This record gives sequence, structure tokens and C-alpha cells, in this order.
Amino acid sequence: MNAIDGTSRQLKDTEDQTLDDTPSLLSIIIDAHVPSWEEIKSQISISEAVASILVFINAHLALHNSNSVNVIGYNASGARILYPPKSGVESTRSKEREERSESVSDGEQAPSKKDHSMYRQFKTVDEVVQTELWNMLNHTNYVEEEKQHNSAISGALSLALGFINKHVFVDESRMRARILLLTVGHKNETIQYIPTMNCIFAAQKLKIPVDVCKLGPGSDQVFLQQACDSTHGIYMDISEKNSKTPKGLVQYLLSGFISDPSLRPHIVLPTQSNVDFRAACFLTKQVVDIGYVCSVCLCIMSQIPSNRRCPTCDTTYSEKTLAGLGRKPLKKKKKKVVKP
Amino acid sequence: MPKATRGVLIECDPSIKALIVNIDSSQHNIILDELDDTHLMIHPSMVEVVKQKLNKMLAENTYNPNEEAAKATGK
Amino acid sequence: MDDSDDDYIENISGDEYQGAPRRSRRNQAPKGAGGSVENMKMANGGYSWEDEYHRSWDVVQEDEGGSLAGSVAGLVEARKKRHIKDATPFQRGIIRNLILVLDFSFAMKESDLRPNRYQFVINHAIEFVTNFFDQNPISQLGILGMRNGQAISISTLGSNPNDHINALTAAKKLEPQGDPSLQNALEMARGLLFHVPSHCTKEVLVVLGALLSADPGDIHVTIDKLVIDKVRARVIGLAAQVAICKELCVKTNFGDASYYGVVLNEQHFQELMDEATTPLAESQQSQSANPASLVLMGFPSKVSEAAPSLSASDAALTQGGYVCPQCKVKVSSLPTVCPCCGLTLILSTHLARSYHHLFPLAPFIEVPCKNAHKSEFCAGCQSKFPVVARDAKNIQADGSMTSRYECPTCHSHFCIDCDVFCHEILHNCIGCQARSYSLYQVVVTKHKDAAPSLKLVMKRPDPDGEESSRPVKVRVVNDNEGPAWNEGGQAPTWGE
Amino acid sequence: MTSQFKNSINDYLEGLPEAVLTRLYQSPATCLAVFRLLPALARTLIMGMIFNPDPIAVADVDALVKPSSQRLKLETQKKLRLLHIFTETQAHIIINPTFKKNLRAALVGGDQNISFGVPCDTEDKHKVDVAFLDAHAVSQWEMILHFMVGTSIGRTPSDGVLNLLKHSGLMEPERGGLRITNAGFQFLLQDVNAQIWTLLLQYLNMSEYLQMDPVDVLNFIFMLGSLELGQDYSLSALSETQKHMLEDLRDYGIVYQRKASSRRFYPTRLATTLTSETAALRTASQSMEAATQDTISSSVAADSGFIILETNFRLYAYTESPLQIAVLNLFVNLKTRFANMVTGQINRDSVRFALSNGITAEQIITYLSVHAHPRMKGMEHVLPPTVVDQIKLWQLEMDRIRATDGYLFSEFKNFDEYKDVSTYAKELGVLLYENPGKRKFVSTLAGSQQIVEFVKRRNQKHRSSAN
Repeated sequence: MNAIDGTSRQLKDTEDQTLDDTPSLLSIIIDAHVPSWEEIKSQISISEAVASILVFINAHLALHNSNSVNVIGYNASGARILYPPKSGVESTRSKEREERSESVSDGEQAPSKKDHSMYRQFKTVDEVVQTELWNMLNHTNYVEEEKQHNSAISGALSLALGFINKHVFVDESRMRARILLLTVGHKNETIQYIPTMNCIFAAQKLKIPVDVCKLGPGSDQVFLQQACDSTHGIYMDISEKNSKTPKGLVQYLLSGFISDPSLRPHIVLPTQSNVDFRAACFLTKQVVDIGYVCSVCLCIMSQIPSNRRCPTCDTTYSEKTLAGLGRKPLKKKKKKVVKP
Repeated sequence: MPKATRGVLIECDPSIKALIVNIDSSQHNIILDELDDTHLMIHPSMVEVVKQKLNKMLAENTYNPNEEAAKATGK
Repeated sequence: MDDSDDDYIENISGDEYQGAPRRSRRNQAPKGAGGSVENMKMANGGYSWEDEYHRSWDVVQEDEGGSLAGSVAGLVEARKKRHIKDATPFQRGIIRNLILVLDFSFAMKESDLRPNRYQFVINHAIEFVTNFFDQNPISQLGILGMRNGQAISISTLGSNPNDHINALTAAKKLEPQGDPSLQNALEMARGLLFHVPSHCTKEVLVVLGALLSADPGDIHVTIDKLVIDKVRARVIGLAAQVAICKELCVKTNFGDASYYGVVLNEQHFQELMDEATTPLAESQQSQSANPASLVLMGFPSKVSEAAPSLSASDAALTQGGYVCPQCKVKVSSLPTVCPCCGLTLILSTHLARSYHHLFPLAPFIEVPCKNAHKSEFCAGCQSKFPVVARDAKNIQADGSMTSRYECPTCHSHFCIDCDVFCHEILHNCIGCQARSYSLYQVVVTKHKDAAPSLKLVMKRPDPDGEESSRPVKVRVVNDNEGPAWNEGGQAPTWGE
Repeated sequence: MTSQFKNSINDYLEGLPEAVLTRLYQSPATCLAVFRLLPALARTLIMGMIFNPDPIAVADVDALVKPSSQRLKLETQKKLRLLHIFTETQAHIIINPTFKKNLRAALVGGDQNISFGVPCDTEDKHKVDVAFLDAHAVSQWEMILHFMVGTSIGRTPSDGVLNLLKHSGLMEPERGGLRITNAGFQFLLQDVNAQIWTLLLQYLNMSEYLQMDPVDVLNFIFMLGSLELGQDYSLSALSETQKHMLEDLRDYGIVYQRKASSRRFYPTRLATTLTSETAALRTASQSMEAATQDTISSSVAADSGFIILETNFRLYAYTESPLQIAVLNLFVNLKTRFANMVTGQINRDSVRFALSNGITAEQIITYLSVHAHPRMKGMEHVLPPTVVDQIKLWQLEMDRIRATDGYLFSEFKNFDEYKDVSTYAKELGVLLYENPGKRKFVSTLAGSQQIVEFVKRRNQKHRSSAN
């Protein structure tokens, strides 16, 4: 009878939060780097993969009435949002209806047109994603692509985070958000270090888990592993060396990556055994356990540079400060305890 | 030999109990026994009186910023 | 907007009455920025109470349709704009050692800050600890209190945010009492910072509620000692300006008074605290004081174990952790100093987290009306911009009614939300990233069995789209003449 | 709100026999809708299984769920068993093949199935647009609500509707007319979506009396939720039962048919949002957009929230709908009416009036929070806690004291005596209250006689043993 006060209500509210399944926004980032897909053509073709991804998107939408998706594609020349289309959902429907009437006249237009046998919400998303992705794949210059090895993963992540920020945090919609990065992992792929790290920190700060599904035969992407580790996401490498094949992509996606962030505290996630956080020396490219770090620009070196200048920011180090470091670095730091 | 007294057991908040005690304080003809903070034993014939007085007191003690308006609608 | 440099100097040199250092890149606050700092400083430079009274409803103007939607949106935007900070690249002291000194004296019982000064400051200090370590992962923090004329230690210099937060939570129960002693607190801070190596910064942040200091000796001597020890002080006053605090700030910051701020309201306090989380820009004098150096650091590897084992850092059994590469002792959390051999242990990601201080994202520029038609959607979140007529004349001169902000590098247009997000959280320009070129391109070379090494190559596309490589210049503030390019002959370049 | 209908429909489904359920699962649209009603863990489990050709091992499921969440797992499994989606053998869990096949079909598409409705392939000569459908839905639905509130707007709903209202106990016959019941008042406080579900569930119950096939009825309801607004659908794919249903649904405003003999029908927004919560989950900027675009000028749109409640109990409601105002009038002392809003105050009298009508404090609070203005929804507590507490207190105040007739037993000789007697009273089940410290207890009126006799017996026994 006397139990009405603020504290008890608050407790109840938070309890509800955990039990209640809030809808979630899934941001899927798809690798649209054509040469990479060519490389694993024997295992899975891009159209098969896209079909699997679409099923996965549908599955995500099926989980909750208000779930939504955001699809981003990236290749060597950049990243862009494939879904939702710019003009918002309302006009897509009308556009799509136009398209449909067009396609009737044109005969066959999109690769696979699913008529009324599909749930309306799924159909809208699938069609837009498919068309846009196909546009993206067709409009890229293959020759150029071959040459360029830098990837716009950082761009795609930035877009995803920006989108989530706007639609979840600025709009204060009660949604959870997560990112799934589907990468083929070209073996010569280069990732922009600082922007990617910035993305990871932003995701960490906003508590957005970043899941990574890697298909290609290339070695593990250390950055992406770090991304998963620091944002509590799932990292899965679906390649032959883990005796997995991208053929069953849809099954891997549905069993590994479907779990909603709200459910994750309750289930055992596939864990990464060891994430490499060690650094490499800027000068010798050697992996270092113990290294020298420039106090100005934080570059890592395994030895004191011969000319006493930092190789990256060109700061000159004074003789005096280096003298202390010249010896085998076992000097114990003095810890002074000062009594008030 | 234990004593059995006929009465009405009242279960209420401590605040309401205080009010009943207050009502009783003028004539001491209501309360038979104060059992604890939330229980009282009162005279069987006085139940309706208590309820009435209580309602009146509660209404008096309710803060109503627009007394007039509320009266006007007469709900 | 292009003269943001001059703007900055102006603020350093003059305006001592304003108390608050002004870092906003906008000269004039848009009208009616709703209780913001700028509101207090009126155009004529006088006090706010000397100015004509502004009625909030005078600010709002209806458009032709009689709708307020436009004005309301403008006000909302103006509020968000305040967050945009100065972003000229400075050389900064990245490895910091900061002592936070909180006032626990009688003056903190005042309730002009809700619920009272004491609770308010502690709550914000807890937030500050989180932000500080978020921004400065390889730095150290210690907390002191001033109470009963003594300096009391709340938490010692350390890099684990939880230790500090727990200490502060425990300190909430202390009743503020007695007089504060600035001198005792500064002396204690000086002692704590004594052993700090020269390549790190030594800083003191004082939050002072009282207007007095009950000192046992001559505080001027202490201030001189701080100067000799190269400790830099920043003071946030809760009541009014105190001469000794100003002297402290001016002397320890090479004549710069902008490190002393007196709060106007709750929000302003938050802003002043946030300012202290950004690493200090290194001036030439301070640079000579803290010569660049190499620091020995260990990069431990993560281990996962089936059974818990003893962790040296918190003297308890823990499952998994990191192994110090030098003495092989296990610690449970990073960054930390190895309790056994004293080596600084960090992850390479911690270093990466400080990079955005070194390479800040250039501020976005408000798009003038004549260019507004170029874009229809935000390049970040794809939300639709308000349509602006090309010959719109009725647009107020001060506010950006186009609601578009342009990245100076990739010329993409962004909405205010994405602008704030890019600068505050992401530190990337979404447009530059999505187009796969950026100001600083870091080329990563793979290595067989370790994290890739990185090499930074500067790329800056010219306005007409062509890309040209130019080295980065790290700017150093001259104390008297204002900012200047580091003209020491060879500009520092990234890469070989 | 939504969880209420979720629970009730779940309960209904769980009560169905396996054969009926399996027949139900033959429609992909139904599978999808049922799937969404399941708890989160169940959905994740099923997703992992539907593309897996082999049955999943029980051990795998056990390993998937953290030991700390075992309770959740057991509840989930029980639910899935009841719905006959899972069959468990010794070592494996087998998913209902019909369910599996059709949920897959829903996700993948491709197969020709008619569960998502068959659009008309011919052009409609009398084509209607979305705005018309919205207007139609609102006018039909509000007519029912107005009828219930009693603010008659000239038209009375059809007999089918009146029957349903009577059958569901929302209204009761009284002197030739119908009178709203307490359940009816509660119904009014629900949001539109929940109201429709309440009616549809009642319809489902009623259909059994009318000897309609529940599978057909459910399939049709779930199908409606997956239709596209503004699209016309052909009647040809519907069964006889469903065609019959269509007539009733037309009266509720859920579908639109130009005339009864028409061969096509249009779902309205009431239908297409049946299985979605978009209205309830509208974000601030979206509703701004909706307001500026002004495509939906109905109470359906206004549902997104129009009430501002201040800590001083003043209430501002941005609405001009007479219906909303009538509903508010149930528990608010309305004062002023402006062109686009009404102001009023919640006070003791107005709440007591509502309480005396059978509306509970909980319902008032839920109504207010569901219809809270988006600006209020952004806050930590949607409603001011003081007001919420006060409304609850007012409800308690209605019943501040509980009075029970009885006998007070006191002045026991010693604790043993007290204990024996009170234990006896407890065993009899007549003990109302006891205070061992004071050695007093209260028994019911009826029990007192027995206790008195027990005391006498006990005393005699003691006396004799003492002698």
C-alpha cells in the first residue's frame, strides 16, 4: 500500500527494458569490390551471396515488426548507402510501383522479380537493395578496381555510424542498433588506419556492436578483429581454412548473426580466441612487444633512431632524455608517495 | 481467562490510522484497541461514522488548485 | 569563418572580464541561443545586464506562411552549433598527468548549482573522469580535495577510471567543511607530479567554490615553484573571479589568462570541464619545457585462460588478462603501469585513440544561400535539407538558414546533426571517407603475424578536385605574435 | 498495450489442437505473424533452424544459452511445444515441417502462394486513393467509438457491429438501447491497434458460435496485416468463410469495398498496421514529417501523441477529435477548448469519477503515456511521477480502510495459552490478524464461537491435569 514511490517504479522500468524486445536497426555493410568476389567465384558467386544476404535482411525484418535495416555498399572507389533510398520510404513505394508498371512493359528488368507472393515489407527492401547494388557493381570500372587496393571500409563504417546516430540517437527512437560488416577480404586490401580506428572508437562509445563476417581466403583482418573485440561484436571467418565454406552463407548468417543485441546477454556467442593487439615498428616493420613511442606523434619504434629524430613527425629528441633510455630498458620507474 | 470482544477490524495505512485516532480523540467512543501501525479494532456501530468523517477529512486535506472550477462542474 | 585564427588570438589576449575562454569559431552567437554562454556576452562587449532586454518571443519570427517551424528549427540548430570547437591542428601534449583539485570547503554547501555545489561538482567530476580517459587513454589522473584548511587525497595518480570514480562516489558522503587551502592543495599536487618524466605534461585543474584561501604560507612562492616545475594550472571558479587564481593561471600558462574560467550556469561548467579533457596545445615555451622524448612502452598480448590465475594488478584471481612482455606478470586491465617492473603497458588501439587530437577534422563551413541548391540531401544521414530559394533575401545574416554545412575537403554538405557527430564522436568526415580519399591517408602494410604497420601519406585534393600531395604542418603557437607555421626549415612530414 | 493483445492471441493459439495449428501453418503469412508473436529467444532459435536440413541436438540448444538464462530457455521451449512448432525427442529438437517450409517461403518468396493476398490484375474503374481509404477507415471506426461514448453523430453502426459489441460485453442492453459497460470504458482507453485486436479476438470467439472455421478466420486476419495500402486485392482467392468475414470487416472500416457485390477490396490503414507497431513507435522527426506533409489527417495519425501533462496536473491535448475529447472527459476536468487543443486538469474529483465508472488508475496512466506528446516521450519519465503516483493514490484512497467484523481475543494468561488458541484459529482458517507481541488476535465472526469453546475445553483440560 505504501509502496508507491519513485524508486520502485524506476526499478520496474529497467526490468521491463531487459525483458521487452525493443526493435533494432541493423546496418549491413556489403563488400562490393568486384575483383574480390571474382577471386572466390568457385565457392560462391556474388548473386548467390546477394540472395543469402537478402534472406538475412528479411529474417531480420521478420524478427520484429518495427525492425529496420540500412544497407551500405563499398568498393575501392567509395561507399554509399543503398537502402533506404534518399527520398525516403514513401516515395520509394510509388517509384517502385512505377517501376513495376515499367517492368511489365519492358518485360524482364531486374534479375529476379518476386511478385505478390512476398511480404510487402520484405519486397520493398529487397528490390531496392538489389537494384542499387547491381547499379553499384555495374558502374564501377573493373580495371581501376584491380589496381586500387585501398578499401572504403572506413567510409562504409562512417556512413553506417552517421546513419545510426541520426536515426537512433538524434531522433531518440527507442531502438537498438548494430552493424554487420560482410567482407570478402581481398588479400591486398589496405585499410585506412586512423579513420577505421576512429570508427571503432565511435562505435564503442555509442555501444553499437560491430559484427564481422569474412568470406575470403585472405588472412584475418586484425583491425576488424579488434573492432569486434572492443565493441563486443561477433567475428566469424567463413573460409576453407576454418573448414567452413561460403556456400552455406545463409545458414552461417542466420545462425551466427541473427541474434538481436537485446538477446545477446543471454546466449553464448562465438568467441574469438586471441586478438592481436601488438604493434609493429614504423621503421623495421618488426612486431614489437616493447617499443619506444614518440611522445609527440605516438609513432612506435623498436630502436632509438640513429639521428635522434622521429621518423614521422621529425621532432628532435634531446641527448639527455635519450641517455636514460639507452640502457637496456629495465629501469624501474620511481614511484614516489607523497604524504599530505 | 482470555477476553473476546466484538468489534470491527480495520486495516489501513499508518496515516489513515492517525486520522482515525484523531477522530476518536474527541469522544473516545470509537477505538476499542490499537493493535499496531496498520490495524485497529473499532466499535461495530461506528464504522460508517468513521468512513464518513474520514472522507470529509481527506477531501479537506486535498490540495485543489482550482477549488471554484471544480465546484462549478460539480462532479 | 576563414579568419578563425585571428579570432582565437583575440580571445587569448583580451577580454579578461569574460572569464570564459571563448573557443567558438563564430564571432557572434545567433540570436536567442537559449541560455547559452554567448547569450551573456552581448554584441557591444558589455555585460548582459547592461544590454537591452531581449524578449524570447521577439526572437521568433513567423515566415510568410505564418509558420514558426523555420524559426524553431533555426533555434534548435543554433543550440547545437555551440558544440563546434576550434580545430586548427596544434601540437599537443598527448601524455598527460593531471591532478584534479576539488573544493570540499564550506562554500560548497551553497545551492546555486543544483542540488548543491558539492553534489553537482562531484557528479560532473565523475563524468569528467570518464571523458578524460576516453580522450586521453595513455594519461594519468589524480584527485585531491580541499577541506578544513588541508589537502586530502581522494585518489592517487593512476590510469584506471574506475578507481577514480569509486573514490569520488565514496567522497560524496563527505560533508563539505572548513576553509579551502589553495596553497596546500597546490603543494600536494606538485609533490604528486614531481616524479613525472619531462615528456609528459603536468597539469592541475582546480574547481574552487570559495572566494578565499586559508594558507599556511606565502602562496606566491608556491606559484613560482609550480612555474619552475612546469606545472600548468587551470582553475574553474564557481562564484566569482579571485585574483590569486588568475595570477596562478597566468603565471603557469606563460601569460595566458584564458585558463581561468568562472561559471555562468550549469551548462557553462560542463563546457569548462570538457575543455580540460582536450590535451593542451603546446606553445613554444612549453615545448622547450617538455622536450620531446621517446617513451618505452610494452604491448602486452591478450591471454584467455580456462582457469583463473593471479593478476598482479588487483591482487585477485581473474580469468584472462594481459601479460607484460618484460616481466611476464599478468594484469587484468589496460592501460596500466606494470606493477612489477614499472613498464607502461598499453594496446596499440590506445595510441590510435589519441590520434584525433593530432589530426583534428577541419570544421565544416556553413553553406551560403547561393550554393544551397547544390545539395538536396545530407551526405551523411541522407535526410532531406530544407529547400532554399536561390534568391532568398529574407534570410537572417547570422544564422545559417540553409542548414547545410560543407566539408572544406570533399565539399559534401551535411546537416547539423551529422556535423556535430563527425566532430564530436566520429572524428572522420563521412563524405571524405565515403569517397575514399581523406586528408590523411594511412597506408597500411600487412605483416605476416602481427598488427599491420602504418605509414601516413598526406593527401589533399585541391578544390577543383585534383589531388596533390602536401606534407602536414604541425602548428605551434607563438606566445606573443599569435599562431605561426613552424618555420624551422623542414616541415615535418608523414612517411618517408 | 500491444503486449496485451499479444498475450491474448498467444493464449488463444496455444489453446488450439495440433491439427488446427498445422493447418494454420500452411499459410506463410500466418507463419510470419505467429513467428513475430514468439519470444526473442524462440525467434533466434527458429531462424537458426529453418535453413538447416538436420534436426538440432538438444545439447546444442543447451550450449547456446548461457547457464544464467536457463529459465528463459525453458519458458521458450515450453511455449514452442504448446504451439506445436517444436517436437522434442530424446536427443533432438524437430521443428514442425509445415511451419518450417512456410516460414521459409515467407522469407525467400518465389513460391506462388496466395497468403499475402492476390492483387487484382485488372484496372479498377472506380480506383480510390490512400487518402480516401484513410477517411473511410476513420469514419467507420469512429462511428463505432462515438456510438459507444454516446456522442451520436447521426449514424448507428450496423447490426453486425452491435452484435459484436454486445457479445464482447463492451456494451449491454438497457431499456431498448445499449449502454456502455465498464469493459467498454476500458476499451476506449486503448490505442486503436489494441482496440481492433480486442474486437477481432472477440470476433474470433464469436465465429465459433457461428460455426466458422477458425483457421480461415485467423489466416484472413494475419493476411490483412501483410497487405499493401492502396492496392486492390481480388476476392477470388478467398474462401467462403473469408468472404463472409469481409462483410463484417467492412463495417469496422478495416477494409473497403465499393459495394457488396464488388469483386475487389482495399485494405485500409487499420488493416495494414494490424501486425505492425509503426503508429506506436513513431519517432519525433517522423511525426514532424507526417505533420508537415499532412497526408494523414486523422485520429489514426494523431495517435502518435498529443497529450502534454504537467507536474501541476494540468493537461493540454492537441486534438480536435470529439472522440478523443470525449475519452479525455472520462477522467479529466476539461476547462477550455481552443481551435486545435483542449486544456484541462486532472484532479481528485475527475479521477474519482472515472474510478467509479470502473476505469482503473492503471488504465488512465497507460492511456496518458501511450498518447503522450513526442516531447514528453523523450523524457526520463514519460509522465510526471508526481501525477502518476497521485492517480494511484486516489485509487487507493477510494478504499483507504478495510473493515472486517470479528472478535478480538486478548488478555491471555500466558504465551502458551495464546499460542495454542491462535494456532487453533489459524488451523480453522478464521484468523484475521495476530499480534503475538501483545498476545492479541482477531478472528472472524463465524469462527469466534468455536474458539471460545476451544478455550473452554483447553482450560478444563489444564485444570484437570493440574489437579
